[in-house]
Amino acid sequence: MLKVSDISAGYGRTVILQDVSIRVGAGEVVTIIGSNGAGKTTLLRAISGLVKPSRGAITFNGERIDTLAPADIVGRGLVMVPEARQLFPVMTVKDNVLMGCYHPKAREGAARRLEEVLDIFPRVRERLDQLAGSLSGGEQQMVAIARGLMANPKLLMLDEPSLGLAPIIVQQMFDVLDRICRMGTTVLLVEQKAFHALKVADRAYVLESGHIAIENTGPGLLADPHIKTVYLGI
Amino acid sequence: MDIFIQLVINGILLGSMYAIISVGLTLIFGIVRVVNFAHGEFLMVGMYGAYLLAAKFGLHPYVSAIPIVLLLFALGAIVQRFIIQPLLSADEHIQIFATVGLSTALMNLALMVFGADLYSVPPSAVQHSIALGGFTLVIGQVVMFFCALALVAGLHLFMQATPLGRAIRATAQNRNAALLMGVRVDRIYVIAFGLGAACVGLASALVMPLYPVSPTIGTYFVLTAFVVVVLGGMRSMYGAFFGALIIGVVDSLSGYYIAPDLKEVVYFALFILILIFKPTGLFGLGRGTE
Amino acid sequence: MTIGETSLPTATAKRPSPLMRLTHPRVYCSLAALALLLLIPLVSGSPFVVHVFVTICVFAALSTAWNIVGGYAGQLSLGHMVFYGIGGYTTALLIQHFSLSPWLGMCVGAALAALVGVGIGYPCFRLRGPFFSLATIAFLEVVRLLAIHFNGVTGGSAGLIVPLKLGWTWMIFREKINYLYIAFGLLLLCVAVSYVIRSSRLGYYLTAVRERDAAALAAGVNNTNVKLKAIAVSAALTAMVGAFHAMYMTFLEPATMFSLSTSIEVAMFSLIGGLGTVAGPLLGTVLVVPLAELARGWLGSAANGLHGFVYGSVLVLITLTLPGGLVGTFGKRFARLIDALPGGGVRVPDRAAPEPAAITGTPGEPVLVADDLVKTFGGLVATDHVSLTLRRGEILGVIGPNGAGKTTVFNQLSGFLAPNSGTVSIVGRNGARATPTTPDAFARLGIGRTFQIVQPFGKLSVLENIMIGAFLRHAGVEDARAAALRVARLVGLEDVKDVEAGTLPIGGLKRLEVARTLATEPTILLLDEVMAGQSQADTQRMVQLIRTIRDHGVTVIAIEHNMQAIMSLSDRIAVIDSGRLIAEGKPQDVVRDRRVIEAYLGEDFVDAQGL
Amino acid sequence: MRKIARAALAAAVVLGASQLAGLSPAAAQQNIKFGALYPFSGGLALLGDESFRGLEIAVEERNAAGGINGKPITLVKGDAVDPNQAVGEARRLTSVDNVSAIFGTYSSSLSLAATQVAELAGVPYFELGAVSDPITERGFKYVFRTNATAKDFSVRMVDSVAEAIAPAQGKQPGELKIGIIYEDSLYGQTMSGYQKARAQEKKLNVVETLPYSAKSVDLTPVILRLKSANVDVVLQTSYQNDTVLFFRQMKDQGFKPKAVIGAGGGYSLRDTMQAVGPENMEGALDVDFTQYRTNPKAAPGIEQFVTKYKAKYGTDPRSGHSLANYMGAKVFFDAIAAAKTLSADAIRAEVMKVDLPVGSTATGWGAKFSEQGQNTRALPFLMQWQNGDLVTVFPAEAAVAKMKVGVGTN
Repeated sequence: MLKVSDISAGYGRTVILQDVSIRVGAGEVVTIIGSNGAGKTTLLRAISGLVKPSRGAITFNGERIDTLAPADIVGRGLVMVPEARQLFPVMTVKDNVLMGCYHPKAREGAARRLEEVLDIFPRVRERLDQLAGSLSGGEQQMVAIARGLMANPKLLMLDEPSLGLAPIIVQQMFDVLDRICRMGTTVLLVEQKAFHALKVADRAYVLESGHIAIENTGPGLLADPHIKTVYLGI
Repeated sequence: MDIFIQLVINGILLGSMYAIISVGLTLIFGIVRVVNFAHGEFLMVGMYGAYLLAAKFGLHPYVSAIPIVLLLFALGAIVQRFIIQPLLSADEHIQIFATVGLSTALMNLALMVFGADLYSVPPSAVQHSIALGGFTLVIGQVVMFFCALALVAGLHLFMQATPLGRAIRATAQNRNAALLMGVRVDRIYVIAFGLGAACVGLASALVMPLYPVSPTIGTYFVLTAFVVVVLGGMRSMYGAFFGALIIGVVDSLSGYYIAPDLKEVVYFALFILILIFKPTGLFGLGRGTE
Repeated sequence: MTIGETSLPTATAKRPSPLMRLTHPRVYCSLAALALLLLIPLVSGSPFVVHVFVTICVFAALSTAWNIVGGYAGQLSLGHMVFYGIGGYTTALLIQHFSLSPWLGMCVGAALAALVGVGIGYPCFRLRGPFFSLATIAFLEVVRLLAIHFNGVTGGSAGLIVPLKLGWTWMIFREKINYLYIAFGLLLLCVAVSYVIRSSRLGYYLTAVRERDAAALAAGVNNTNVKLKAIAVSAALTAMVGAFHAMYMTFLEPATMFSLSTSIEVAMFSLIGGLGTVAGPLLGTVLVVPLAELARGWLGSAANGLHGFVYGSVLVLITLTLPGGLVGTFGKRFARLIDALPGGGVRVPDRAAPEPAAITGTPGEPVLVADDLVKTFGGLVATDHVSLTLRRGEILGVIGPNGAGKTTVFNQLSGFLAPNSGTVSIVGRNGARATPTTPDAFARLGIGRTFQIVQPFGKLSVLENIMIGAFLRHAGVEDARAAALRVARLVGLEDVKDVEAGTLPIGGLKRLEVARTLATEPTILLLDEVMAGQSQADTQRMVQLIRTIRDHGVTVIAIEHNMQAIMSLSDRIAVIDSGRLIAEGKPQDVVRDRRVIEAYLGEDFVDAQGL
Repeated sequence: MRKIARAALAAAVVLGASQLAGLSPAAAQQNIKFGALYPFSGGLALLGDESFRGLEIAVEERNAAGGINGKPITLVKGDAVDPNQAVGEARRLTSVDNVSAIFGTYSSSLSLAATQVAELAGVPYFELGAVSDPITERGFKYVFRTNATAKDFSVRMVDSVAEAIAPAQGKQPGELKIGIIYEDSLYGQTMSGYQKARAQEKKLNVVETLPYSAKSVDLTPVILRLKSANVDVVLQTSYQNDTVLFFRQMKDQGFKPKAVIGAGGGYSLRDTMQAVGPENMEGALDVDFTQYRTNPKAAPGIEQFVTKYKAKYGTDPRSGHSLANYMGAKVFFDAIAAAKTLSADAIRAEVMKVDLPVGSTATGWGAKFSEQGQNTRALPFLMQWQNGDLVTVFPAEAAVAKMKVGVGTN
């Protein structure tokens, strides 16, 4: 479904990613884990068109997308839930969620989808009229994911959804993610909390200093002692 | 006491004129994050437009408001697309120079085309005043007051209830996230700049029956508009609206009670104090409450 | 480079005398070009040409003075004529009331303007970009309106007429060429001051403050202070020019002395020539003023407003096509041409770096004590009762998952954030305990910090970046350069020392971050993820480097995600999660701590791998 | 746009060429070159240009009649927006173009700056329109002025209150409450200063003195101050914008003084009357340079001037500035012709000999110059807007109508 082939990308002359290749099949849940500064976020930004790769190609359902504008990529059904939630702080929760279906292609059936999404996130439903900036971190993350789902994604990309959340909230969040994955949405998840991420993943990549170090199935990687080295240096 | 009330009424009516101009300036700053030093010249362009339509086709400025608003929208959009857009990632001072240059160019262009003469439209009923309980109100200014209210209400509805309005607010609050929602941010900027200029277009059609137009007319209004925008918290159109009314009243009262030639000093001093001590504006609306 | 190194050991290579610098083509070419401003009118003998050149000199001087604030410090003042007016009015009033010579009035005006400049700058420097500009416009308008209103003092709009007393004492001449001498002298003064500032510590600091507030603070720069110095100097120079120009026109009125459009024009000359360069404002003026004069002669009467229209359009076009101005765009190419002339390219021999002050004190004594720090943002508790003690000579690693609040703690340890409650006390270089409050005060006491998101001064060279740090302990440019060079060698940036910092790859930028901090000769070094983005080999070098630094007596505290590196490097590890200090101890103990593993990998991981 | 640019370019080339041609000695011998220094651009451009037209007509007339001693006059324009430019243009005219004299300037601050240059260069400077008194009070040898000064204007305004308005109202001059309002730039401040002094001298009752910025968009505070002080007579010194604003807002606020006297400026312009509406401007008094509805018997040649003006520019004169410049230029041309040479001292000697009685020129003024170079026989007239026309009502010889009482529709 999504194929990233040998891309290099960075900011200005600073190269962050080097020859990275990943693929995500339809219906799959793929996880990318790696330490800070490894280039995970840059990879997602490159896929969603915010950073133009200097080399390589990205195709989605067989179509080259690395030359498209971000809006067109969203239009193809490739939607990203950005790191640190990035809500619109002085808009209501409802307006935030509705921004998800701003793209004309996502407006069809938006009302029905809104109900579905709010069923997944009852807390969001309760807070619809509050300003998004006034929510707690966990609630904000729920809103961010709800907003992403409103775009009717064929592939949903999540960038560190657990960032800055209390452990108990992290657990809830991954429960919800698990549900979403089981509903058949294709998911590309970037996480630092390796265990949670690997548990929901079909396949996983480990990104280290801008290149893919390991590729394995989720459970396979979970058992790989190399992760401990990466994470704990032992 | 009667005088005081009359002064306050005058101030509010005067303020509603500043409001329409300032709301436009606020839209541009709040969304595109560019201070448009050429805003006064947009007003001038609109007024000359209204004058020409009156002179050539005998249109009352209120009628020409529609073509003028469209014209100014186009002007704003063009300026954004071809001057501001290429400079968005440049230093702030480069943007300041660009709009200052644009202001100088437009002002002198008008001088070339129209000369320094003052032009006014033929007198009409809106210049008359009505008496209301012992106080006098100029019809044209009352119209302006209601237009200002309608403008703010209309923009409010547009911003709150339409997808495009939501997208504009979203862009103003978080450009990156808006991009990820499929918003074409560049296009939003063009629209926002156009809208800001269109507000000035409305203002120019309303101002035309009351003030004659000359190439330097913009400079009469623009510094006041900056004061209003800062007072209102820079990004809030509601703040700009109330800030304009306050400046109108301050203008009116200080002109009477202090000295007519010091009223600018009063509100410039107010401006400096607000910038220094309360940069979020009088109402603390300084964060993205567009 | 080789010249520098080979001549070092001989040590007989004297510092070049100021006179010797005259043989450098950049110097003699500039002087020759400047002299043309005097020679052309002298040769022509036409009073009109003299007037044009007086105007050029006046505006070039104004623009050069403006550039010290607008260019070097990046504070775009659009109300600079306020100082010009103060200079002019002070001089004229002193003549009128006390029969004081304008030369004296010029000095009084300059002093007054400097005071007013500080008075305007102090509250306004906190304003960003366009709002600073607007505030300066407002100040200009207020002063102009007051000058009109209090006509008893200033003569109001009717203006002041300077009595026509001829002679050098009164600065009024029948021979117009004398005006040119004075105008040229003022221009030389402005250019000289501008040049001296540019090539002194103040100039470097101004650039640093303009480009990166935070990084300048971390290098111990008192941001407000340097900007105030800049505006005081700029205001004083502007006032002197204003005083002269008033004498030249013999007539002062508020509309011209406090003119907004002239303020804009002066700024525009700098922009066209090149903001923040020594030659830019001069070049811009020399180019535009004669053009404008010609345009007025030819076009002004043909079509009203045409020259103003051309003016404005040129301004827009310059911003769109040459945002760096003439010097910024063509300067380097031109400089190379100049350097190819005889006498060019001779390098000043490197001088020996001054020894850094030795760090004294007992190893193991507490040098930094953070006591019960609490920091909240809105409802979020970012730092939750964290206490830390740093002992002299140790390396303390700080780890924790993303978003745990490590950098927030660092910001409190270096003065960038004030904790809601709790204190940070440090032992300064002199051994006394202190609790500073501002980042630059922390830096001066010996705290050096790097930023997780690198903060290079992109337009300066690598060496100049390091010099910004070195200036903290070495006020002289040559000393700072030498000290910076030593640090560059140590950190491994010597090969790229003349490269523009903005073009370095991320690894290089991280090392530059360390180098700049090291150059401040800290006793305590706070490193925030300096290994991120480094190659394996670079990481090894960095580990070595940190060890070397520690061996010089520096105490190190490092946030790091590269676990292998931090584990092997640290004497002690502190773990932060969700704003709390959850573990502290020897590396091998910490990584076995269940809470730590949970924090990193999730609690289930512990069970899954049976840890 | 492109058309304009091309036209401008063409004009530039032609002008440039003519300037170069002007430098050749052969051409210099045949023509007499005079500088015409006015604000042709910027905010003062309207009346600057109007003033220049008067000079231009005088030159054409003179050239048609054979020029000065057989040599035609050419004008070299100088455009100055601010004093620094005025200095520059005066330098250029005196040194590059080597003009024999400069005519100007409409604006006082420009004149003050430019005359300094001309004086030091020893080139005669003929001021035809700027009113600031100090221009001819600095002891300059070669600066001459035909028009009345600010002081003359102010005296006429204040005296009109005592001599014309009070009798018409059937009151003693001291009974009338006077309000002095003025825009706060050079023009207004100077005039109001003299008005205050004269009113004190005449023991008139000034109850309000209010300056305001000419860029004001709201004068109601001023009007309400006048209204609450029950002002009977308003003396206003204003430009056009603020005159329009004052009349409109005076009506809005229901302020009805017994008389309003303006000091030229915005009061004399037809545009002002049209913007305000003739019925609202009805009865407004105006002290200014001679305007066109003046008894031709008192101002011989005024009708011919209007005819020439219309023929050349296709419109009615926009204000009396052109006439004043026309008259002044003619006086000086005669003096220069009489001097035979173009030396400044010879010209000065001839100017000092000029002796024209009042009522012998197109403005109705006479001409007799003081040692300082000021024309002592320039009289500002009192005019009034009646039925959309500005008619002269005082002095009696020049009057074409009787003064009406009251302002506006009341």
